[in-house]
Amino acid sequence: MIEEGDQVLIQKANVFRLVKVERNKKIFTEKLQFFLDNAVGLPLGSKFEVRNKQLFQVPHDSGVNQVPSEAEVDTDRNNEKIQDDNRSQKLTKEDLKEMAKQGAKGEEIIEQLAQNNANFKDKTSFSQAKYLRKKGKKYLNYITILRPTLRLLCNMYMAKSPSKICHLRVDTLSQMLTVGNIHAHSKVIVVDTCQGLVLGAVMERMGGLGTLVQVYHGDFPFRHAYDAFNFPASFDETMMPYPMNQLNYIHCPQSIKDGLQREDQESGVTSNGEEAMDQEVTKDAEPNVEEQKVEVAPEDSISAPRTEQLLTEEQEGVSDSKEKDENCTAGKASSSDTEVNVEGESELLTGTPNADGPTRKRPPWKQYKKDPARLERQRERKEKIEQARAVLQQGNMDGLLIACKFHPGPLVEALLPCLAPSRTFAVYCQHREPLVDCYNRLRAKGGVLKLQLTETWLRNFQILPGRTRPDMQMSGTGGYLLSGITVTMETDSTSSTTEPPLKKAKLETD
Amino acid sequence: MIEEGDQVLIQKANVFRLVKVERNKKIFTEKLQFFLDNAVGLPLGSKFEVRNKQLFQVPHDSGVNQVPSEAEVDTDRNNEKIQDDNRSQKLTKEDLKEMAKQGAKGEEIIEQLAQNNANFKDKTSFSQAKYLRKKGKKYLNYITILRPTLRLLCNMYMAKSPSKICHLRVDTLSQMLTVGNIHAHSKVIVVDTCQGLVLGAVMERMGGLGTLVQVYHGDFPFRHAYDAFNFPASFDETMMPYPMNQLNYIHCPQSIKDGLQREDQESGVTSNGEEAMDQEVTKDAEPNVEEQKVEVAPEDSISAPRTEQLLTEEQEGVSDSKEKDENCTAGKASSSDTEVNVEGESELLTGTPNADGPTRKRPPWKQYKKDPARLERQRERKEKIEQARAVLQQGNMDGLLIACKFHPGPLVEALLPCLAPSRTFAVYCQHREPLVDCYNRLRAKGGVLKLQLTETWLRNFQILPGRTRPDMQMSGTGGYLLSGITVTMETDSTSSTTEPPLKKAKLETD
Amino acid sequence: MSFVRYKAIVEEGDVVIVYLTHESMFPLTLEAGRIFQTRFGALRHSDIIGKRFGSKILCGGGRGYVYALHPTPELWTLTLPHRTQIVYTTDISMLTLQLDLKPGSVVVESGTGSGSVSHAVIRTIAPTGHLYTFEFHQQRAEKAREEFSDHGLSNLVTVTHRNVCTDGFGLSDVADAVFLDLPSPWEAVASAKLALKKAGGRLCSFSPCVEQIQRTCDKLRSHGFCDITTIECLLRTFDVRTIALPEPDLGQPDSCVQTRHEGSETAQSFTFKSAVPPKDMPGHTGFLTFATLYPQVETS
Amino acid sequence: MSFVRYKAIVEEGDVVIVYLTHESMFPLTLEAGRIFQTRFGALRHSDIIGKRFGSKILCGGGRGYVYALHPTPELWTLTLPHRTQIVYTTDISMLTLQLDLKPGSVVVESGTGSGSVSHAVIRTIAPTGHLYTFEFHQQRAEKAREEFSDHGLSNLVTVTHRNVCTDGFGLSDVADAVFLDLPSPWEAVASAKLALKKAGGRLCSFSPCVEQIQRTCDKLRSHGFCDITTIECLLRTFDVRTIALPEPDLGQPDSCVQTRHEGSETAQSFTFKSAVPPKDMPGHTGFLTFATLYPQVETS
Repeated sequence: MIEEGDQVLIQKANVFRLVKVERNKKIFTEKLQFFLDNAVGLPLGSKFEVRNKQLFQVPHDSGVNQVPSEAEVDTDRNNEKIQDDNRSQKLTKEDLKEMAKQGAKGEEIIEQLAQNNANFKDKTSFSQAKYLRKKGKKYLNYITILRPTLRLLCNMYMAKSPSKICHLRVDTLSQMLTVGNIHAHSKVIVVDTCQGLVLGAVMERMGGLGTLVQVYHGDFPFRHAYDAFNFPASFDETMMPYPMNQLNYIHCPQSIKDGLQREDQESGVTSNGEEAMDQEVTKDAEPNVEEQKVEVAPEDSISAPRTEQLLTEEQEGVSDSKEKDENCTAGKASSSDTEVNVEGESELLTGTPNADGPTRKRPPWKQYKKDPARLERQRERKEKIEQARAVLQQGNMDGLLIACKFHPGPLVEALLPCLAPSRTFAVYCQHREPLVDCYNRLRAKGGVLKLQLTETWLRNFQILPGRTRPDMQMSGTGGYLLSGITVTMETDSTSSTTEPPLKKAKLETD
Repeated sequence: MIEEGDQVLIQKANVFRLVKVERNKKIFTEKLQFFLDNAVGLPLGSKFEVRNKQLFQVPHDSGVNQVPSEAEVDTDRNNEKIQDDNRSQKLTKEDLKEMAKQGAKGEEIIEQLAQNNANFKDKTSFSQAKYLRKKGKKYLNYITILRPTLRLLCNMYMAKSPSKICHLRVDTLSQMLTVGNIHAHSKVIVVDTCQGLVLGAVMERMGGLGTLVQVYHGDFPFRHAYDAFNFPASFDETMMPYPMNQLNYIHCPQSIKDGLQREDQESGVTSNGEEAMDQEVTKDAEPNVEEQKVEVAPEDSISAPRTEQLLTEEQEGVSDSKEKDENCTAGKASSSDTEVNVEGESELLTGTPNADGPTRKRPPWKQYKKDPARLERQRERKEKIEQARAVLQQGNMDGLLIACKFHPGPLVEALLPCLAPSRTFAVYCQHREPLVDCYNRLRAKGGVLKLQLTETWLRNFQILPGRTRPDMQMSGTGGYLLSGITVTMETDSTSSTTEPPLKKAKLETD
Repeated sequence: MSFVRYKAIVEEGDVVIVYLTHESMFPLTLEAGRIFQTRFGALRHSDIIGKRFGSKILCGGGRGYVYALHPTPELWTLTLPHRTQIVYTTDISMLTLQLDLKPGSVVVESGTGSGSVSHAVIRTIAPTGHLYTFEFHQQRAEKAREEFSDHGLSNLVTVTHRNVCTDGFGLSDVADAVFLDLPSPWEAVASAKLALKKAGGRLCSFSPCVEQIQRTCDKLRSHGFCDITTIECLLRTFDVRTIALPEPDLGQPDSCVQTRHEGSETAQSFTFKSAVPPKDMPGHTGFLTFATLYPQVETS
Repeated sequence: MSFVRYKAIVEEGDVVIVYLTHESMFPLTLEAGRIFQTRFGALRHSDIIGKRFGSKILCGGGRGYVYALHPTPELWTLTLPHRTQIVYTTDISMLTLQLDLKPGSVVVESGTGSGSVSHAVIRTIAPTGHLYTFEFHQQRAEKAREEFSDHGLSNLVTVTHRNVCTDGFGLSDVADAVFLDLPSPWEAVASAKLALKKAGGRLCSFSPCVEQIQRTCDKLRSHGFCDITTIECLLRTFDVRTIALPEPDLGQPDSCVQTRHEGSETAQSFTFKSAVPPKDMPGHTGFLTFATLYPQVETS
């Protein structure tokens, strides 16, 4: 059910966009403007036509869009004439604008386009259908409102801004969740600088049952993609954030308090020397470690935990527009990586509809500055961290997933001792070399079995009558995964003396 | 035409074997024994049945083998009963042996097998055909005699002993030849530790027209695969060998003579301190740099250039039987790489039919020891090397292909200056990292354009009615290729002052 | 014990996965007093009972050792007794995610086969979801039912012996997702549509051959399924090694003398740690076709 | 000039490939006095004539420069005017090798299309072989004939305007190899068999869709072709880069203070040189089906 306050995905053709359902709020997407009001209360998965900025539900086979929307590239060797749409189309752009102004429906425009295309009649029926489908995507005003599933979210990020989720492709993510044996009633550690996408995936698979320790980078947990899952508030209770920069203090309660204190002291300093900021300020939340430096206007303080993240996302959006392909320090510019920033999303989430313009209105955050509720949240947060530490200390966690933009080696080494024996872990990295390093570190340390470094290969197939073939484009890589199983270490020193060394060597090479 | 003295490939089912056509010489392959005499004079590509150790030509659709011999693995989900051939087959191994003894033809044995298989009648017709095809491969005595084409040779080495050709897969080899623009009337440098397979491929593409400089490792050119092409003797005249360990002396005529002299002096010393060997001794021809040490009985001297290579090949065969997967210095044994040595081939080539046994007859080489012809060949060889040096010195070679088990970086750096500008080169390596190093070296040096590091992906597809699908097994990698185009360097220093630095930087990043 | 809930200590009756080497593992149901013969020697069940999962267990009187691992659907997939061709973890991962499975999902599957997919699905939909799995072969259905019981999963799964292609699932408006692994999956599409919830759901069909997916996609289209996509997902497992590629001797004055001696490998090498692709890898398992059934529109 | 014979110095009338960047190249037939506009400024043909191939040529009055490259079939494939979809170098390489082409080979091709395959084949079979290429479209056939002439290849190729599917190749017992790139390749199989030498030969058919290869393989089988295999070959081009992955700050006493400041990237990095796979790559060009025609048996 499409409900107020929930986040939903708006699909137009192949483009997805995450928005929050609110009444009387105008949505902009793919040159369409509309209000969601009419959709509230209808089932998720409903399809709508946009007319006069309002939504009207339609059957799913509406428009010419019902043929599966595979890659449009096609060899189409049967069409003898090479199509030259510039010359073959008699209607001008002005004609089309005029038609739209006079309120012509999408279907009417497409009809006119086909009639005025000199080649249309000569095309094969397959090509005619393709032409109509292509025009349909452009001129038909149909949208679908969908539940933001892991599948759709992952694909949306990959299409729009893959570097935000460390290029974690959906098949690789699926391997992580399965190999990591994520399920309800387990105790899982997640390190995620993928907008909280992996965190959300794990929480969904746990169904709010068990314990989820989120090791976060920066000043507070960052969960933009996580929020898209619309988890019930009760799920939050199973979540325990733990700061990455205190991983070395898991077993030193004294040190961890020092760490928190130090954090308190340092948080008063801003990098650009403007006014002193509160410790919960969002400035460093996602410090774009591998990206170009971007000047970000400082925010003073923030009100609710959820809003914190949204604001950060907004800043992310700003920086993202200047984002180069991450990690590139070589001379070659990586212009091929066409990142589309998700600024649009954050606009809507933060409720500033005109955010497209250069003068961006900001909510008056300052009024919350000395809010006593903030102090309460701060206390709760510290409590949660202490809980997380206590849980990690026990060393009987059930799973560990890492997907982040840092070298995963030190993280695996720090967190693997928190797992019980006979538990699985999976470490993702966009590149192969850091995982080779991880592999060698873990082999040297011992206590792990079935270490596997893998890459999955994914290709779509177009299945159409007489036109069955693989898609003409595919992803070059979905990243790499290192997985393994923990085992007990304790008997190693004693057993090695009781066993014949030859046998032992043989076994330990796997 | 199958001619005496030529090398041919004998195909039985999916197994290929290289042999030399000789009358009255027994061939052993895949448990078959036969003489080639009946085949002489018939067209290459003829199919034969082996009866009483003689060959009898048959049509190509003989046997049940005519259905394309794709991978036999098949999901075959329609066969409801899981086949258990141990129990379902009533005939015992003894029964089969007895039938064979009594001279039953392959077809008869298969007929009996099918009749005595309890499940055969219940199988789908597809599965029945598969069963017959499978048994046919085992019991039918059909062979095909083929011209040793590059395609078949490459596949044969890949199937039998991929490390001998540095795991150079046929698609990667095809890219090298095309990207390298190998064609008649060009002047090409080849560095090849792949049994001369790349050398042969290049010579074939040049058709004996032009100049082919073979940079060889060890004491003399090693060309086992090259010889399989049966090139006419005239082709040899376009070939100029040049020793790898004199690449640093291309431009120092003085030094190169020193080098040769030093070689003369050193050649009197053997590594195992037995009798002094002639300088053309084969001991170090292919020193198995990455392989296990093998004791090889020293040979004293050799007679004809072609025999030199064959003898070396024989020693290769010996060492190969103990060969581990090359390059592996990690602790993990690479037992998965099941190398089959090509000893069988060398036996036949050297004309020692009983070479399988432990007491291997050796031709009496010693009688040639002070042969004046040997001195003449030695003089000719030095002359050829001088010719090669002169050709390389001119710096106007047209192409460079490298496929070897050494780090290709130093080789590319040494040989690239021998190319004219606007010429292409292609460097193969089984691993990616050395080519990344090459790439960076060449980028730093300049004088190259369109540097590309590539890998090709190759998969077979089974096309059968109702059973179309990719093969269930594929190669994990075919190795990597670095290619590029040379350009002039001379104007670099002057032009960089006349051009705006900004523009220049932009251009040079490609 | 239950496959879907970790525990710390091995008890009698539990299933453990006995790990000998990377390539050699066996499932073992523990009975005190019994002995399991491994290639490293005899393994006494009693030596495992009472230990922590993941412990090193001596066998053959101390001549060797194995590890006793907690069973997971993935280890089970690697070690289960094959009654049919099975679907492996790479494809299972993909179908689990693409079918939007999570705790509480209701899933319909056919055929059960060797139970490889079933175990993984049950793990993901537990503790509140349910799997209805259908198997054409009576013996296989019974064997699967037994296994689910032994693995503590009985309350999460219903096994039915039935030919769903001819007789349908007999379910309506219950499922969030349907998984078909059948020789003729198109014959089950109509019935799968019935089984799916009216609020919509997802379907996946696994087939090795192109002709199977062609017919299935046609059928899905004609039955009003949307977003029909077919994918192939292959797993490449790397071998992590240190490789030393020798530098060629181009005749540098200082290295000239040594290189004549094969034994002395003093020549320099280009050494690097690498993830080496396998010589051979799975080239194809099957095509996974996914489709969405959207909620029915109750509009004009 | 000739595409199949390297020369050193650029002369008037020669074709050069003007290299601007890795992604931007143009073919240019040189006429003294003419000017070619590039994004780096005007390039005077006269500035190229007389230079060595591979020279750096200033343009825009010294504001920028380009390189004048010797044409090769591969550079031509990257820069040729597209009259049709073309076959690219990865597939061309494979078909050249798998068809056993070499100097002296006689090859039959249909359709000529934009001449991408033709140029590569002619390069390999020159100077003694011959290419018979057939094109359905008159204009394309004429244009190809012109190009071959301009590229000094006329004596190596015969271009015929004909629908080979209906009218056949009109050749018999001449070809070592046949290459088909047709919408309905199966219609040309019988005629291709005729064109092949009685001593046998090889055939290749390139098609993007599964249905096309299914029909073609059926036809090849029924016409006595053997060793029928279908392959797919994909090219993955890596981006060679140095990558610095930051080390996470786990709270080491010495790094704690710095990490609060975004600007100062003094934190340690894991730095490595890598060949980074492309974000997107060609997922499919076409299936290449190969087959052998063996010599006819004249036995009982």
